Amino acid sequence: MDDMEGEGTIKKFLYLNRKAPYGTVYALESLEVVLIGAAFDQDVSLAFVDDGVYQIRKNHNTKVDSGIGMKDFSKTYRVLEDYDVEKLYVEKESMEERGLTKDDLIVPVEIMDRAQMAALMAEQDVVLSF
Amino acid sequence: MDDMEGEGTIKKFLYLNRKAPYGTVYALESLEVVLIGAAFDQDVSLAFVDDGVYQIRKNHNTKVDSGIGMKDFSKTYRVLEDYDVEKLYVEKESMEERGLTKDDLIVPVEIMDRAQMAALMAEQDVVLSF
Amino acid sequence: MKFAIQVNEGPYQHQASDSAYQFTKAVLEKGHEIFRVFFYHDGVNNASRLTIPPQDDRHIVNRWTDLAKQYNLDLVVCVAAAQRRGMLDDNEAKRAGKDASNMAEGFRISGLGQLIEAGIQADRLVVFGD
Amino acid sequence: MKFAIQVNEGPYQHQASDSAYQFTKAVLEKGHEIFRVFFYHDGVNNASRLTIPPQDDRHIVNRWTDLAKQYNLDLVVCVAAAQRRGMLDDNEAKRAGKDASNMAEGFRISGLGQLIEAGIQADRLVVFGD
Amino acid sequence: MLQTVNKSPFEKNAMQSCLRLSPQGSAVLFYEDGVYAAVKGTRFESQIKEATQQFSVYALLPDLEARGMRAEDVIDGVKTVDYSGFVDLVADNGAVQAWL
Amino acid sequence: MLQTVNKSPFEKNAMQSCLRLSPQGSAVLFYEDGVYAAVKGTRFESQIKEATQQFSVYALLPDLEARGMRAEDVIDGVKTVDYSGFVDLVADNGAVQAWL
Repeated sequence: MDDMEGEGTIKKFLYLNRKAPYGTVYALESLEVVLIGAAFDQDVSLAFVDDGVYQIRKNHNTKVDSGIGMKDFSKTYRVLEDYDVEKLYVEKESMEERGLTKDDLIVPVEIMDRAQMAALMAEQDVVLSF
Repeated sequence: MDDMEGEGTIKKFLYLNRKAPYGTVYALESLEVVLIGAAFDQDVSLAFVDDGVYQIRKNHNTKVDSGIGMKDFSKTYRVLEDYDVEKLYVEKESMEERGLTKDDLIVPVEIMDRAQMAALMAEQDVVLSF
Repeated sequence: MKFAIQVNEGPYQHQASDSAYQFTKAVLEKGHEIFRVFFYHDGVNNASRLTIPPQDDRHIVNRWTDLAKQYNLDLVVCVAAAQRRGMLDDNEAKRAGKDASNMAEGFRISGLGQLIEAGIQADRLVVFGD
Repeated sequence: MKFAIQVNEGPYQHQASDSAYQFTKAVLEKGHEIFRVFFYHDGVNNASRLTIPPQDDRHIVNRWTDLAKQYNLDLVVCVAAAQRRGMLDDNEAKRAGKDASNMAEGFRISGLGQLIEAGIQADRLVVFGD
Repeated sequence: MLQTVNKSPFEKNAMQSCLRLSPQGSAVLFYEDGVYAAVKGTRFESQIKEATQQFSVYALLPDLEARGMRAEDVIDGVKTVDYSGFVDLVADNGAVQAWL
Repeated sequence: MLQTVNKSPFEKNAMQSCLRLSPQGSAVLFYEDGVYAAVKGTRFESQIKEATQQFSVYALLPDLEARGMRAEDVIDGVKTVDYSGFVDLVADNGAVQAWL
């Protein structure tokens, strides 16, 4: 890998997460990109919109040998801070129509309304969609 | 294959088609099941519901070497008759909300309202969903 | 009671194969019979012997192989769907002049007639998909 | 202008790989540059040399291989996603003690860093998925 | 009949079509991402409550728990089952129709 | 920005989320099964007409034609493009956001 080529360039990367966890692999494999991507020192934001907010709901409970037989990866969101990934945003209406509040979430986030979310999107250089 | 085991048993099979063509393979691979299934002399019905009605819309136009580069398989619906697959049903509301009428369809079908569709479903032995 | 199972999605991307496995296991543990598990669409990808999931994750392919061994299950992979997607056993590979095969132990390749036959012979057909 | 492409779905099941191919071809024909095509999630299945599509259908894998040859494209398959799903080149197969590989000519296996690098280096990243 | 719904009602139309077209008296099972339809407090709650008048409605507990919810989070009138209960639902309700 | 929508508005919520959250002035491209949003006569027609006030709306012609529709079937104010036009939209509109 020639990471060096990228040295010096800092771009705004948005991870747009819109899918529920476990039903599909996108939530998990999105998180794997975020973790690898953290090494590149870019300006990273994570947005949780629509069913994406379910990814960071508290109290996920499943193991390879019980429940649905898949590993619970939700605690990984808690270590994002250690990777300097600290800008986590959730969309207000997505939370409300699901009856969720900040207390239901496993990590601290900033809640954004439509206009704020649109403004966040407008300033990105790269959007990775999952 | 031991088709003989099935001899004598006649079951009601419903193919429930709810997906648009081309965007995913389900429409095409559903049709492949219908064609193979026709050899088994069962009591077969095809229901087109939701975006499934788009499968039998007229004037599909694409080839492997033009357009989206996928083959147009819609004419195959016309030969179902030769396979004695003659019970094709579309749901009324699915047609209406898409602005479609019988004239837009490549094959003759019977239009059913909610209650009739529910009644059709209720009498099936096997439902294959796509 | 005799159950037949259809699996429409590949391993890991969608929960379909996981749910089908948990359901099949529960059927068997309750003393019912599994007439056949039929892998269609991307479901054929559940039969690859080349998967290497992470150590701390479930091994979807091996789980199916082990269950098949324990209960003498008939795991059938649709030949047409498999060819499109590059899932081959030794015979198919030889016939097509391919230099490798990738099908795991416990699965066999056959035609769509096996799905229809399962619908006829089993008391229930349960479809797991996207 | 420099484009990067991400493909999230496998061949045939979803249109994503078809759309990505048609788009990539159009980019090149207009004289732009393709920095990299990155295959993630089930997209890794586009790299199988074992597919045998019907004679009258498009050959998705060969199309990518041919385009790569013509334009010297960098087609990268994510190693983590590939291992989960059984997509291996000779090296990976040897290292994992697998008795076969299935990766087609023109593709190479590498890490997720290659996706981030593509996002940094290219002027545009376009994601094709489900 | 048993009707199964495995998709989130927020993401896909499967639940809506199931509730619109299923024969009265069907059992309806929510599983995988479908379980979000069965929990209290979402914008679908009143619709599901109404559905329990026409259908026997179930949600798969292992899928609820995986996603951070418990049996007490489901809407009144919705029953939870495990995989063994899923098998019983299939055995007891005739043909199975999957709203994929 | 360019927003892309490749799913049918009848089946999935992608179009709704795109229209709700996209920055004003974005270009919005419907392709694959997303093109059904762009044609006349569906229950989404008035919503799309309204969207053309805030966004530049496009539909991919090869996807329309494959599915039995033509350029004249799209809603007034929606423009059709081919793959070459898709490339231009990406080149001309900054970052691309896919509503998958």
